[in-house]
Amino acid sequence: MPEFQEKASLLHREVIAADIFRLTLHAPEISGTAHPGQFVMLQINDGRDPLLRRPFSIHQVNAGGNMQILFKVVGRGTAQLAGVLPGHHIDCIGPLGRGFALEQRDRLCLVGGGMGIAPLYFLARRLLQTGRMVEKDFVLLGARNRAELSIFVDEFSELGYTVQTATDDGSMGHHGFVTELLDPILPVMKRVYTCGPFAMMKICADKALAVDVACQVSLETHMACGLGACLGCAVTGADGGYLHVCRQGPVFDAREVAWTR
Amino acid sequence: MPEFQEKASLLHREVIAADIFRLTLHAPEISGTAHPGQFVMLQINDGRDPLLRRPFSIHQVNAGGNMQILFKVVGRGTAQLAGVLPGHHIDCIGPLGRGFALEQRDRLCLVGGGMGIAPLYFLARRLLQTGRMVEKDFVLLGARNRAELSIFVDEFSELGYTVQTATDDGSMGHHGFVTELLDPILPVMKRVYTCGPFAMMKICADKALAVDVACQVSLETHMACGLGACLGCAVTGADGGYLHVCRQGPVFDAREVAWTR
Amino acid sequence: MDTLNDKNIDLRVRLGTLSLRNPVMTASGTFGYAGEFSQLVNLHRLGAVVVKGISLKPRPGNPPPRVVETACGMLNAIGLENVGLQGFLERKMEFLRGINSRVIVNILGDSVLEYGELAQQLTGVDGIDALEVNISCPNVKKGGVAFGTDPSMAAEVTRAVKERTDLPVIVKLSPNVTDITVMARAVEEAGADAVSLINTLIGMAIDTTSRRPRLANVIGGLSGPAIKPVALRMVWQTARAVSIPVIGIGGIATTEDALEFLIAGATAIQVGTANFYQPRSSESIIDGLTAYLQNRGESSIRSIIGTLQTEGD
Amino acid sequence: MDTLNDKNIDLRVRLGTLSLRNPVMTASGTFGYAGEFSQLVNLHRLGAVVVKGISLKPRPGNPPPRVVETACGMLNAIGLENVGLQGFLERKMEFLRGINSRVIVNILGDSVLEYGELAQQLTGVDGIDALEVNISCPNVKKGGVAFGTDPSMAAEVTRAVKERTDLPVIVKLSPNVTDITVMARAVEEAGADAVSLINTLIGMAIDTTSRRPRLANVIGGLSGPAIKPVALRMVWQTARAVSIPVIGIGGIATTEDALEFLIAGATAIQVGTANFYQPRSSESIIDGLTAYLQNRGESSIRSIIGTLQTEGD
Ligand SMILES: Cc1cc2nc3c(=O)[nH]c(=O)nc-3n(C[C@H](O)[C@H](O)[C@H](O)COP(=O)(O)OP(=O)(O)OC[C@H]3O[C@@H](n4cnc5c(N)ncnc54)[C@H](O)[C@@H]3O)c2cc1C
Ligand SMILES: Cc1cc2nc3c(=O)[nH]c(=O)nc-3n(C[C@H](O)[C@H](O)[C@H](O)COP(=O)(O)OP(=O)(O)OC[C@H]3O[C@@H](n4cnc5c(N)ncnc54)[C@H](O)[C@@H]3O)c2cc1C
Ligand SMILES: Cc1cc2nc3c(=O)[nH]c(=O)nc-3n(C[C@H](O)[C@H](O)[C@H](O)COP(=O)(O)O)c2cc1C
Ligand SMILES: Cc1cc2nc3c(=O)[nH]c(=O)nc-3n(C[C@H](O)[C@H](O)[C@H](O)COP(=O)(O)O)c2cc1C
Ligand code: FES
Ligand code: FES
Repeated sequence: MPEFQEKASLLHREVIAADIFRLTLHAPEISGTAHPGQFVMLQINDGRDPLLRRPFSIHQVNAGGNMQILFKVVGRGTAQLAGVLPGHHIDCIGPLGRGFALEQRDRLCLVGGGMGIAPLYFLARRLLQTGRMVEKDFVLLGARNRAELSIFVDEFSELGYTVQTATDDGSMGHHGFVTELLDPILPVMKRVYTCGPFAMMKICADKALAVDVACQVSLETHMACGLGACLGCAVTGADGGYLHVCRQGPVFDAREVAWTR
Repeated sequence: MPEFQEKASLLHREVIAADIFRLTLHAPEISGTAHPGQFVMLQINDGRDPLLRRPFSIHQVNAGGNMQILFKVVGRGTAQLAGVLPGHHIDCIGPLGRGFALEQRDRLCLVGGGMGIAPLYFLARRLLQTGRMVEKDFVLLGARNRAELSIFVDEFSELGYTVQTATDDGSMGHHGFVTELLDPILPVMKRVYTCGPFAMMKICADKALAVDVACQVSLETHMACGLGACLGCAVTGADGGYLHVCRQGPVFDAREVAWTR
Repeated sequence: MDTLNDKNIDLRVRLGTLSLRNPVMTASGTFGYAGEFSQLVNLHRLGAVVVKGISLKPRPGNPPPRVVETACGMLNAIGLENVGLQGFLERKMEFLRGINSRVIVNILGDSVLEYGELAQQLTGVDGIDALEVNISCPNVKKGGVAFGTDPSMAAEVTRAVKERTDLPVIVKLSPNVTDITVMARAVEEAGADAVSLINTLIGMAIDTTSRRPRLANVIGGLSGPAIKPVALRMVWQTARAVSIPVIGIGGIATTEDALEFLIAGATAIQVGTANFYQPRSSESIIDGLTAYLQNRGESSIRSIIGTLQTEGD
Repeated sequence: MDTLNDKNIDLRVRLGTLSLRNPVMTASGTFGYAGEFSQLVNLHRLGAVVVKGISLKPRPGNPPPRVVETACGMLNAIGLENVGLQGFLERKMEFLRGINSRVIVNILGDSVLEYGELAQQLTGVDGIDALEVNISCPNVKKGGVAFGTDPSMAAEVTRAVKERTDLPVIVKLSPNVTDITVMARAVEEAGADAVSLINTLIGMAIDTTSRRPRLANVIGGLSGPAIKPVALRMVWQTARAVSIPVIGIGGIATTEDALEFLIAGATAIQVGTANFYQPRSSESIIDGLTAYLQNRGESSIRSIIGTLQTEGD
């Protein structure tokens, strides 16, 4: 699969919530070849601290060579990234990893929690492009509160998906876990795609596998390179061996993963 | 002498030449107590790289609590400092060190080369405030070219000083070393104040001492703390011992310094 | 600020017979003789101040340049410049007696005899609470090999100091050894009341334009955040190897850093290079430790020390 | 680009019988088996590629987390995960034979025997230009003490490898020793054709919320710009202590960094951690060295090596 290193110009910077940002970058080579579920490694600054690049899912691409990433500030790297202003450049490597398999059969369910929403939007758009009737497909979105969710509800709905939501504080949709929305619809689903906190994906996987519904999960881990070179991104697989998230993933079949941590 | 640590707000950022910047900072405690020749230690960013603060002469203070520094981009620290935009804060420690002695007697000569001009402007203003007739005092300024010099010629002239210039490329004033302007006027001078490249200050010192004119020089050296704690800022004294620039200086009597390097 | 002074939070720790009001000290050579920081730091809040290393006679130090910045760190080759024992007692002790924090005197010598002599002369001086023995110095009698890289020489120095003083003796270990626990055990057996570590790693930098070393002394000591992982590992290893208290040093600048060392088994910590770029580091760590305990609903810093959980344990 | 390919600039260096088109290599474990970088780096321009350390049998490596970032550096505890000798020969060598750069295989073992066995089996394989012996591994037979911290064990491994191969043998030294020149001399006497240094410093990091180590393995190897001053000092010391070529490693990311090591006496250098955050580092160093020579009016990189001027010299 093709990989590029591009100095992408930052075109647009949206503040989605207090600590959530969406960047639009002009990265024609990466966006031209990206597949949903793949990620990019972004250099935080020109200096040596923080030293390593940070991985982010590709949130969206367009035909004009633009790419979006959606992220939450959780530490020094993301804090600095949130401070980059339009007009500046960000050094990007990508598209990296193996993304989601595009299912042909009817009835899919996309389950996103928090920043796990990021790759699912790209997936939703690409699925739509395969010509399927996405009205029958479900998108279940979970977040802390309405502010973090409403914009995505609109965006997925605009694509035509049936969207349901859950919030921790009950300010939008179901008051509780997004995975609780899965129970009534799971039996009719052909496949579940999920990205979000490990605990959330585990519940998704357990539920899906229990009723023999295929489930793809997108894992997070610490990465030094994203290129398959450092072997730092190992997670434990179902067979007790190690999976390398950056090359074998980040998307895995839920059955490949060891769900105990 | 009082010392403060202040998060100074950056009010104004002037681009004097391609790589020369002047920052106006609101630092009421430092500016309220500063003496010409003293310096501040500025923190470059919130991170750990570059790790150490950087020393800069106080270029000017006003009664409103503002302070200016004038600097040239020579490395990573100054490059980052040049990128700080008005509205942001810079952590400053100062005023530090021992400044220039304010001479009462007639006829002084201030000799500045390159960024050595920075502390001399503060000195010129303070001397003026002592009520002397500065028309008889000379300011000799040297730089690479006119672009780096003309603004300072105006500013010193406005104060009433007699200003003469020298440039490396002959684009303004004498084509050559600023120290060559010293010869005709030195015999009538009571004191020379100089700040600039070591080689320039050495020539000044040699000439002044040869005719028994007092000469004060402002030295530069690598500093880790600026507070007298690290003992890193040693330079060799005339007696072969070490002088600590941050506490005993940066201003020294030319006779205290070993002029071989 | 009220909550930070919460009387229910107990930061006290003990280093043998030496009790500290909190575990935060300033490292030798990075805090001068304390007076240098009097206008920027509240000197009465610190656990202890460790002064710049003192030798019998004043030392002029190395020629300049003496310091150079490196990635997240710095190199120094100060050359142990100091005012000497007499100068210290006459010109520095009075100020130090006036601060309401423990005062620990760091000592260094060319020979075992010098260390002993220093210990004796500093004992009984009002206002000195403990000695810290810097053994990262060349033993002139043994061809300049550092005391700190040879367990028997380190033990000998420790014994010489212990014999001449009744002050608590902290031996400060060099990290430039294959196994620091061997050194720690050697000085423990020789009677050290505590060990502090690490001193600087030996490093170097070159100016590629002039093709000369950036330090006149060619090599120097590396300190700052860059060395923290190495320091923390050595502190953890040492805390498991000896039964005397361990003082953690190396790249500590924040509360997080200090906590890492305490959790790894350090009873106290020293802030070094951070004093240069952020003079208030030690004060803000004291505040931060208090806040950490409060947030976790714990009352004593002692319940944190050595609590690292590893699978094996 | 024309000037950078200037035919008058000669970057060639020799490591014993091994000649390199330029002194820039990629360090073991930081460049995979080269294929990982094929779309981002021109693999045909490098002096040499050193592949990830190979053991006789495949190794699964350590449990996660395996990496953590530190100040200007990173810690890794990969645990020597690798495809094993057979996997390497069957699945990796074909690609490596296709690149127009030297290929050096890094080997590691649990015992002297294993090192010898690896050397023998890799000898005669088309496309392998040299072996690099990683001795920073625990000697299982000697209670897990690293080969790289004991001069006689290091010499034994070197001899075992030299006896079983006619390839040039580079021994890669550990920095976690009191005196690296003792190790370097020991392997030189045992027949090493060159030494490379440094491997990682041992470090540690703790998560203060969970009070657990950040690496599942508790301790790991520190690499990156943070360690450069220590690496440079050791390279300088070693280059003066041995007469075989020295390869400099540790925090090299820029042309400046590479030049510092060459000036200190390294005949070649390896780029490690920098490959992770800036895959093109090694290429840009090759360009930078050419430009440096041009700017200085020099024609050969060999005229730079070991040219550090110190007062004493
Ligand atoms: C394939 C992949 C795709 C990702 N996509 C997104 C995305 O679309 N949007 C988004 O907001 N985040 C995403 N992440 C997570 C993102 O990479 C981390 O939040 C970011 O690296 C944190 O950097 P920092 O410097 O701000 O935090 P740090 O200061 O480095 O760490 C803050 C906290 O985050 C943890 N952390 C650091 N790096 C990682 C990591 N790589 N994975 C998991 N935890 C980490 C640390 O242990 C610590 O607890 C993704 C991660 C991976 C591996
Ligand atoms: C008391 C004092 C007052 C000063 N006042 C001014 C001023 O008013 N305006 C101004 O432009 N500069 C001034 N300087 C110099 C200024 O501090 C340095 O230019 C700055 O620290 C360089 O930082 P950097 O990170 O950009 O450069 P670096 O990347 O650190 O270094 C670039 C080059 O500058 C040299 N250098 C670095 N630090 C110093 C230092 N402290 N002294 C001398 N050389 C150094 C390095 O060796 C290198 O050659 C002053 C220095 C001192 C000691
Ligand atoms: C400029 C400087 C001078 C030092 N002088 C001494 C000294 O005199 N005696 C001593 O035992 N340690 C000395 N040290 C070592 C520090 O006390 C400390 O052990 C080391 O710097 C590591 O801590 P840090 O990374 O927090 O600075 C000095 C360190 C620096 C940076
Ligand atoms: C993730 C990682 C894996 C490594 N694996 C090996 C290895 O298999 N064999 C080896 O000899 N060195 C290994 N090293 C050490 C490097 O080759 C190099 O010696 C060290 O990282 C210092 O150089 P640097 O600071 O440029 O990274 C590894 C380093 C890293 C960071
Ligand atoms: S992140 Fe380096 S191998 Fe996966
Ligand atoms: S700069 Fe630290 S003592 Fe002068």
